[in-house]
Amino acid sequence: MATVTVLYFASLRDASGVASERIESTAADLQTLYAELQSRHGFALPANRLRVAADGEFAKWGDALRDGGEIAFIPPVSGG
Amino acid sequence: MATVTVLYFASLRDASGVASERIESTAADLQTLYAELQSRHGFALPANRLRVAADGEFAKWGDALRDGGEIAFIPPVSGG
Amino acid sequence: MKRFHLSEVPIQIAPLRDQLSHPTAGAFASFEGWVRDHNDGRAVDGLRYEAYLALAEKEGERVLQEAMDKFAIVDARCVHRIGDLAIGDLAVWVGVSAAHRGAAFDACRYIIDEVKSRVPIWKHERYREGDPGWLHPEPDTAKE
Amino acid sequence: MKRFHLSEVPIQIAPLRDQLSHPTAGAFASFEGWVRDHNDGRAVDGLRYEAYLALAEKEGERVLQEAMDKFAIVDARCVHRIGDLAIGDLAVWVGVSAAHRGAAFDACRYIIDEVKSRVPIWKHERYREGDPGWLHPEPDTAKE
Repeated sequence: MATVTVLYFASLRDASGVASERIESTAADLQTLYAELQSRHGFALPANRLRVAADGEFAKWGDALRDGGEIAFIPPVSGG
Repeated sequence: MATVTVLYFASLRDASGVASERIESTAADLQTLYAELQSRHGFALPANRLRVAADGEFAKWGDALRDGGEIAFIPPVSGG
Repeated sequence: MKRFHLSEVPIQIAPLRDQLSHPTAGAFASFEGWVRDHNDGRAVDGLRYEAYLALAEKEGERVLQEAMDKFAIVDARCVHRIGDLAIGDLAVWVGVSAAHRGAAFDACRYIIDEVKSRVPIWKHERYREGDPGWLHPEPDTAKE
Repeated sequence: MKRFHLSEVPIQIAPLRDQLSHPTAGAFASFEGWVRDHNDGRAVDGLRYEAYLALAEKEGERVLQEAMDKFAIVDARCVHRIGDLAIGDLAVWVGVSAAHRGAAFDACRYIIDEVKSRVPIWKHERYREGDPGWLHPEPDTAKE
């Protein structure tokens, strides 16, 4: 069981209704965590269209959750 | 016999010592005119490194001299 | 030194450009992204950019450093607006100075391409008709 | 409308850029040629540009019109200085607006390449040591 802060941006924030939330999860990795949150919030974007970041740096979907860590799911970007 | 005004730019002006001059010439074409002037002024640039203009437009080396016309020999350009 | 910045206020071009001048720099290439009045055939009234600030600044800085390493340039800067923008506003500015123009153009193009494809910034468009929305382009449609 | 100009006074960039703004233009690419302090390994103190005015304006205008015809751009401008310039001075400015950035970059590059290779303008450099001279580059060395 890990407690993490999850940040939501753009359409993920609109769907979740919050900019961030604290989550307790037993997910083995970030991929599984996204699947849980996608199911809870009804995110339209599949994981393969996102990137994931942990503690302010890009991370791998197979990375484990760090207790107290900060996770961000990065939807396709549209700057410029 | 045609009377033309010849314009000199850049290194051709330095070599001729004038910005323009009126020339009477029996040259059959612009190529021959350049050969005459190159011989007179000691221009270092061969005709194949120049372009030629007549009356404010690019011309062909084989064009005849127009009496009263304005001829310019265009050394390799170096703007920008 | 920071070469990439996010700005909540209008971008001032002249001081950015002046930072790139150098006696050995003979060429300067720049790119500006302006807010258009249409996108994908829909009339746009205005838009908003949002960023994941901490990561956007790191990733933007990496893009600029890559450009410094890959191309024979003297220096480069990029500033991206966040917040609310109107039609015609400057959304992003890229400037590159170099001894020769080939490297300046290539690096400028590299920077805007990479910033648009990698830096976590999102555009929210308000349309003249219909609901506003976030743009999450497919990789092969992110061409403008 | 004239899109190419020769200028005997310092080029003012902001009004040129503003002429190119348009609600459909989302991309703007520009190029500036700055006077460098060296050329071909020689220290340069300053330089002078001279043009065959009548033909330079016609040929410059043709280059800009070609860019308008070849690329999907909204508008374009080019101004080239003539007269005496010091190190760091702006020698030439090119600006292009377009719906998308690819065309803006390509047209900007086309314009500066063609202006440098075709428009009758000549550069006279004063060196820190030795005699000043006109630059008459070989075709395959005219790359900067």
